[in-house]
Amino acid sequence: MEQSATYLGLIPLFPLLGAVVIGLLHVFTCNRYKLSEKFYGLLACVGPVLSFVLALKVLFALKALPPESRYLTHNAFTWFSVGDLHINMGFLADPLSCLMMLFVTLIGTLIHVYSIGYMGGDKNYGKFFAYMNLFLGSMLVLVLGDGPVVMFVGWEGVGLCSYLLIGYYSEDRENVLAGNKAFIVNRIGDLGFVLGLAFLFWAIGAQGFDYISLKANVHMLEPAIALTVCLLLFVGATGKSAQIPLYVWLPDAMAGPTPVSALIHAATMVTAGVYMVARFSFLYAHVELAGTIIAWVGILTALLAAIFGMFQDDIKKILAYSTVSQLGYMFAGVGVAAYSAGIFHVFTHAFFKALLFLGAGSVIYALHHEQNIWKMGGLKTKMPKTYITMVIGALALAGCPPFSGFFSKDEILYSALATGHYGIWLIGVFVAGMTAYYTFRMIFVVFHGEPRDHHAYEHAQESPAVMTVPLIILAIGAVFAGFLNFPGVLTISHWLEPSLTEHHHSSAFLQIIAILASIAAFAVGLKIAYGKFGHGAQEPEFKGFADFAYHKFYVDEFYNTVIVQPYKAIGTAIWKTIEPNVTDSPVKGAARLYMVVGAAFKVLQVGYVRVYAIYMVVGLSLMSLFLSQSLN
Amino acid sequence: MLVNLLFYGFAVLAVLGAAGLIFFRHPMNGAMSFVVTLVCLAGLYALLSAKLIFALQLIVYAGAIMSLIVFIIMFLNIQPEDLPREETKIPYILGGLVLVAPVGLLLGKIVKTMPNFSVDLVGNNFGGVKPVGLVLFQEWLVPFEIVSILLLVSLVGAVVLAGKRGTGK
Amino acid sequence: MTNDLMLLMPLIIVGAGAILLMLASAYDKLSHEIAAYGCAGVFALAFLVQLGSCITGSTALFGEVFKGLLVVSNFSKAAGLIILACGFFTAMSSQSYFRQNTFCTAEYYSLTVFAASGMLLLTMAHELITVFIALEIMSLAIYILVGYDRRNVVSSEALLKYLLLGSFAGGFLVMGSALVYGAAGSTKFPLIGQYLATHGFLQSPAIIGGAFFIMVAFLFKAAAFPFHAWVVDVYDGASVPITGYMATALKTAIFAVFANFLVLDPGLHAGWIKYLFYISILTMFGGNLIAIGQQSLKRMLAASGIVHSGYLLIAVVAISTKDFTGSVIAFYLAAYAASTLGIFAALSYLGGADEKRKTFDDFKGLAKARPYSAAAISIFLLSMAGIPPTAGFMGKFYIITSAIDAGQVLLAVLGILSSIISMWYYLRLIITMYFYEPEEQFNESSVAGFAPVCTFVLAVCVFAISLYPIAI
Amino acid sequence: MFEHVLSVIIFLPILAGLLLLASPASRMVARSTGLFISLATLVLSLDLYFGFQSTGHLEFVEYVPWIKSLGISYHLGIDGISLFILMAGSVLLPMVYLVFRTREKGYYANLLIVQGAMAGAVCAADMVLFYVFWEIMLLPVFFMLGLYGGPKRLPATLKITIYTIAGSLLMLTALIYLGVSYHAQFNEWNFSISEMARLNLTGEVAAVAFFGFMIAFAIKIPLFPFHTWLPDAYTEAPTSATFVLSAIMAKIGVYGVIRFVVPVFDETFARFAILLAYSGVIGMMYCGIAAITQKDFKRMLAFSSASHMGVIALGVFCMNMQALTGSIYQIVAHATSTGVLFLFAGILEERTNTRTIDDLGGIAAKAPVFALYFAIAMLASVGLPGTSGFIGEFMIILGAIKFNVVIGVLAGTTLIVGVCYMLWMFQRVFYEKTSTASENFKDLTLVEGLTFLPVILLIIVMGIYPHPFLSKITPTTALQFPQQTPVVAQAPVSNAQVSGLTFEQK
Amino acid sequence: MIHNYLFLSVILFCLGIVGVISRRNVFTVFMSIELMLNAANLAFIAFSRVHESMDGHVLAMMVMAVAAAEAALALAVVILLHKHKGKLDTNVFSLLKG
Repeated sequence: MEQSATYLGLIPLFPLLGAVVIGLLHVFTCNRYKLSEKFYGLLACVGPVLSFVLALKVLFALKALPPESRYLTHNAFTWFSVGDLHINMGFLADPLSCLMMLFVTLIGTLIHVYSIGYMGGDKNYGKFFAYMNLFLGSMLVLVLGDGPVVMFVGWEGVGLCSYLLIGYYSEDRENVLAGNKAFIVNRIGDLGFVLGLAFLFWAIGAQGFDYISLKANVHMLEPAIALTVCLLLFVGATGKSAQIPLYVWLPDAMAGPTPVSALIHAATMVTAGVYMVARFSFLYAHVELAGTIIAWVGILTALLAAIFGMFQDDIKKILAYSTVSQLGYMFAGVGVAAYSAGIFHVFTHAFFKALLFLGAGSVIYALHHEQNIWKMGGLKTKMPKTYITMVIGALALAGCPPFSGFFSKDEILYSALATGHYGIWLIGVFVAGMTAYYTFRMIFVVFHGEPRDHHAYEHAQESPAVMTVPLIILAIGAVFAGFLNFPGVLTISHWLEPSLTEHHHSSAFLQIIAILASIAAFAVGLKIAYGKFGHGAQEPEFKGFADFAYHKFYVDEFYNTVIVQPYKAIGTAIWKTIEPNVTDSPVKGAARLYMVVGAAFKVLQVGYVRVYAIYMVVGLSLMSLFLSQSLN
Repeated sequence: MLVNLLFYGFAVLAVLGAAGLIFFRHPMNGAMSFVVTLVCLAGLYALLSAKLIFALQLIVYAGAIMSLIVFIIMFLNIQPEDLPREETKIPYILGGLVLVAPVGLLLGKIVKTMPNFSVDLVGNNFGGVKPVGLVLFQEWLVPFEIVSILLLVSLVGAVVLAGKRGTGK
Repeated sequence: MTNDLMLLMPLIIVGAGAILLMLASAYDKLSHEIAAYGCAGVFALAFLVQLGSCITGSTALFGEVFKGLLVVSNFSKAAGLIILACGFFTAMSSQSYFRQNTFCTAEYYSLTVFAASGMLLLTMAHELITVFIALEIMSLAIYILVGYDRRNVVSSEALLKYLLLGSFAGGFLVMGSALVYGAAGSTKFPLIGQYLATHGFLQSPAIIGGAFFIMVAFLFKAAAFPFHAWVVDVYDGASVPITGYMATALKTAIFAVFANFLVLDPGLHAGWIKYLFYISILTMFGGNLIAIGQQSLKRMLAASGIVHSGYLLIAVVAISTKDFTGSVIAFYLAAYAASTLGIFAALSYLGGADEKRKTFDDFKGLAKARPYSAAAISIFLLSMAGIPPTAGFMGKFYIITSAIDAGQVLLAVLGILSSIISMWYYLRLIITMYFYEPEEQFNESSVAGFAPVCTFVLAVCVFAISLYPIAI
Repeated sequence: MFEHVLSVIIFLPILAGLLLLASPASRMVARSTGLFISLATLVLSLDLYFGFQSTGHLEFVEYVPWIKSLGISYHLGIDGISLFILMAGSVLLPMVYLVFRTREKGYYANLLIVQGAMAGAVCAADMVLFYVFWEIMLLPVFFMLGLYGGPKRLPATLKITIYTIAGSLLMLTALIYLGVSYHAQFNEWNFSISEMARLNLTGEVAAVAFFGFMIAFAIKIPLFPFHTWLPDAYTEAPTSATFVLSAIMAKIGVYGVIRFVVPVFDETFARFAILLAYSGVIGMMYCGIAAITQKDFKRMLAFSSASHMGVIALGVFCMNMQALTGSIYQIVAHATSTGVLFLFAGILEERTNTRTIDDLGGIAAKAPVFALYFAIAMLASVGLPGTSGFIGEFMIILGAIKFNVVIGVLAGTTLIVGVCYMLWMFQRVFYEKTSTASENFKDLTLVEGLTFLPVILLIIVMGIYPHPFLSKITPTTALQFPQQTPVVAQAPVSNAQVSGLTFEQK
Repeated sequence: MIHNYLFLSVILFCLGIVGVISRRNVFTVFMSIELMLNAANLAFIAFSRVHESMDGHVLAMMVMAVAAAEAALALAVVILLHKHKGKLDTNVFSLLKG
């Protein structure tokens, strides 16, 4: 049986319309006269709020349905249909997408509100909100799409928005370059995604290329193709969700405005990869190998990012690396087939990471766009609301019980342990400690100790309510989101069951071990951090390994010299050297030969009548030679 | 027998005359030796019992045409220094012979393939004026007529090219 | 009988007209303008009569009258039409030409007509000596026309070269006919055909040799490869209208008689295909390579004329001896004649006094000064290059089609290659005319005359011929 | 919908152009005439579009015998493939008259002629007729390039002209060969394209003829080794000539492949398809990589256009329905995106008097509307979902994977290659600090804005709701591959496909 | 023996050709061409003797007529050239070349 719900289509439509309206308004007015910021702000918030409301409607509609058939679909129109390829612009709401949709719209709304304050006085105010709305719309398309191709639309759409927003301050080249980097790296991932789709289609796509049909036909898939498809799709995920080896764009992406970092590069877009893997759980569940690879990639990313995070001095970079690291956790989770755990971490992470970013944003706002933590300090008295909320966020991130992060991270580590991936578990625990360390390093340096830059300190003040209120709401989320999966209470994993293919392990003993290990890791990390930075510390100069880590193992430089520069060099070589001298040489050679032979023949026309007669006789006698051969 | 003797005599003279035409430096000498060739050819025509042609050869060729040529040569009274200095004449002639050899061989081959029989004088008036005239005016009227056009053209040509002319109106 | 007379009427008109003009030119009062009109009139009249007889479509062998020495076939009629048209346009463009070149007397036009009469005879002749005499009539007239500018040493030189080599080739023709006569006992095409039918071509060496020498003569006149060297110089030395006349009418006549001779026996044709194959290839490429380096327009056109002879030889190779219509050859000749005459007509009024504009560079920026003339010239060039929708394209199309149809795929491909090569020097003129700034104003407004009219009429013809290919 | 609408669409512009050339009309007159005529053509072809029944066979057929003895006829008709190329021409060309003012009479006249000729080439259902229009197409370009082109125009002109004519003459031979072999096999002369499919051609001569066609089209498209005329020509040509070349004429090359090569030389084609596909892919990467370091944005667009054409051609060579449909769709998409980008480049050049990327910058701030339009066109050309560029590219990649995995993967890289140079160019031209050259850059005027609006909207509509367009194409493409069932969503996947795929895996 | 006549005509013909291609004197060249024609004539007469038909004679007459006509023209040309250059050297006249 099938449930159709027309309003599904509206959920992404509202923000998209908002984007169009705002965008056009901005484009056509910006150079003549400015519309008021309030107007833009309100207009911008309409879309997200409406979508959120509809998302709640979907939630209740789903709850009304029996678990085994708990999904809603809406088939807007036939998108394109060629031969066997038949693709609808269709939307599917099941528990998974409903959950994603809920927090995406919720956090989206909050961040829109926050931006109204944060972006105050920016000259391209309208443009910003147009992009934000566009992003939200594309994200919702990604989440709601009823098939991989529709998902890909959102997938690329959010990529575009992140490009536009990273390069939002387009005057200086660095930002735009960061945007290019993000988009191109994402494109590399998308290549994998598209190829994966292609293989999937030719294998089992002919009966309909949406999740439901695919799920029905997945058994027809040969193992070889299944593995190929899984890995290719995961390549897509690594691009979007900043995993090894394609994580490099995310730290640079911090060039964008802070709300953008919070919404796109922490809470929502970067988790799309995890969502995708969970979406294809019916596929991944059958391919052990793929899962293991994903898990290892994830956990190694977590480790690497944590190492980098420990040595950053830009507040947003620290958070960026922590995001990468957390994403690593999520992939470790889905990798070990604990999809609900992964999604749960996505969910909680969305709250506390958005919270942290917005907090950081408010700090930066207060210090007039100062981002270096070694220029901050002692702000806790100046901006208490920010301080408290950020500490909550930090605790959640560091995985301190009973904050949300603890539950979700523990769930992942536990499933790793339960499925026998001990290595992953160990690294996970270790990284948890590091997480605690760099998180509180940041907190201590920024808020405790003595102010380092007094001038900035003087002018620093608490941000306006329009910015702090979202902080508070998110803080509440960060505290309590974890209980949504508390054994006994209605659990998210239980809620997600209809749309995921997984089986739960229950071993109280392992559970205990996991919990203890995480708590211990947290405690150790916090302790070290407090010891080093608790009472204020001066900016350390790094040496040895630290310096190496401070420079992020020179990965960017490596990519630059190994890929980017050669690529450009080849480009130059082609049109400067190869094109004229190799590819075109036959043509040129022909032309030259032509002229030379022409000149040669000109010489034969000597102009002596006797010579012409001789030509004739030569021809004559040659022919008569042949003839006398042919005679008798 | 006499016929053969005559033939060989004429043939050798004709070839010699032709050779002389090619070799002599001054056109006058060449013309003279060419006349020899023409006369010999007339004799050969006679041996082939072509009476009318024999006469025509002597009158038209050896008579009219050659005297015209000789007259022009005299008229232009060419001094030896006007003549081209052909130091490379001999090599050219030899090279020419080599070059022409294949043509000659081809023709020779062709001739060999033809039926061969002795030619003795045909008694009845073969090749006489009357029969040839009959053939000419019965069978070959068209060429005869158009030859007149040809002569007309050459007449005009001679006038136009060599004659006096005021510049065009 | 009267009908047969009608068929000969064009020839008679031309001959009579020639003689009349000759006589009339004796009077000093007769200005050459009037002679030009007279000449054009003769051609026009003959053309119309020929057209009429074409429409009636009757043919005659003149068995009893001329003993089959002259035969009027549809092919000969078509060729005759082309020749007469060429004559007409030549006369008209000469009329403009001689407004800025002063060596004309009335005989010029009578000789033009004489040449035409020779050509007409050539198209009808079915007997070797008649062919020889007709050829000589044509050639002698043309010799004189080539050297008509007596004060101009260059044209005298051209005359010398053409005369010497021409009569040299004539010698071969005579020797060839002698051999054929020796074998077949007659020089009439039908009788030769009978002889070959009974004995077979390859079994009669004398005919092989004779045909060989005869073809050498024809190939010489048609400017095929080893015998082509004279063309460029002679065309260069001759005056513009005569060059056009030679390039078109003479070529038409020669190819007509060539085809007539070759088709008299399938064995004969088949025997020569092998040689004609190579000759046509060499002709096309040799002509192209000569044309590339030329600076003078006339020389370039002369060389391109060689190339077109190559294409025509392809057609000759591809003609089918049974049910021979010669339509392909005729059509190509018509197309080629239209465009070539067009260019020479244009040159004869753009050339300036004493042909002061010779080279490509002299025509820089013509399009700016005389846009319509430039457009017409470009049309002719494109037609020669074989770009649709011009007549040249259709002609080339038919030739390639017939070649492939006759199984000569390689020949067709090579023909196409050579026309690729030829593209450059045609385009070069267009580029010079259009893409450069004019260095002078081409303002010989005094010499309008009829040449411009001819140019545009021919430009129209170029399209008309292609759009209604009645020939096939 | 009256009789002979195709003839009118073809000959109205041609005659108008010739009249303009012959008449001493002023610039203004010429421009307005051109605008009027092209708009009239647009109306007619819209009429045509909506009257199109999408039967998959030729429609609006006109048949007049031309040369009976050879079975050559004046035979017109359009099907799903030709319809879209025709429409692209009719829709896009009017813009040129609106956008570029300061040009001479001959410029507009040539534009008209080329428009008509292209329409003719697309509509022709007889090989000879096709060839005639195919050649006529070139002449106006030749004159526009030579007369109104940039400083280094002459070599470029010669190169493109001789290159193209060489190709098409080879095609002529091949085409005649087809006609003759038809005569040989069915003992009657016929040159109509549809009939040629009945021929069964084998052996080396067939292969030669195949390459005769293929080279001609490869030069026009241009495929990889034959593209060397393109950068110079596109760069030196006046903008609208470049536009015509890239937006429509190149497509006619692809059209030729679909129309002649695929149906007629089926097995020969199958033999060489892999080779051709590689040349398409290599061309895509080669030109795409060459584009990235271009200093001159027009030249960069030229390379990018070549790169896209590689992909489009690839779609044809993959010999399955998705790829073919994709490339036909991509033809239109590319015409609307890259073609329009060329026009924008022309506007940039007109207003800043420079084509050097580094001299520009910060235009987005100066001219938001222009930037928006440009961005949309650019995103379409990099194949962003939601724009017209995505659909075709996606289907081509899909088909390529089916055809051959390696080629499929390489074809996928177009996603990356394209984005690299485009974003970099966009950054340097539109973002960053405002440079002196773009200091006083005027935004699009209202007229220009409205002129481009339809196309920009078309880009988006074709990306979001392509079904109506595709449904006109698919019947024809389905006929090209009878073994594949046309639009049926639930067609069971044959094991052959899957096993074939796994085979390619090993 | 008829062959001898034919061989003789062949030899004369070839000598004519040699004369044409090896000499630069205009007169000599002309007379060589005449020689070729005469060789052809000899062949005609011989063949007509073979066939016992008099067509050959007529043909020979025609050839003579043509030869005469050519000669007339040729001499006119010679005079013309002599007016120009005062030379009889064919190589003098090589302005047209290339």
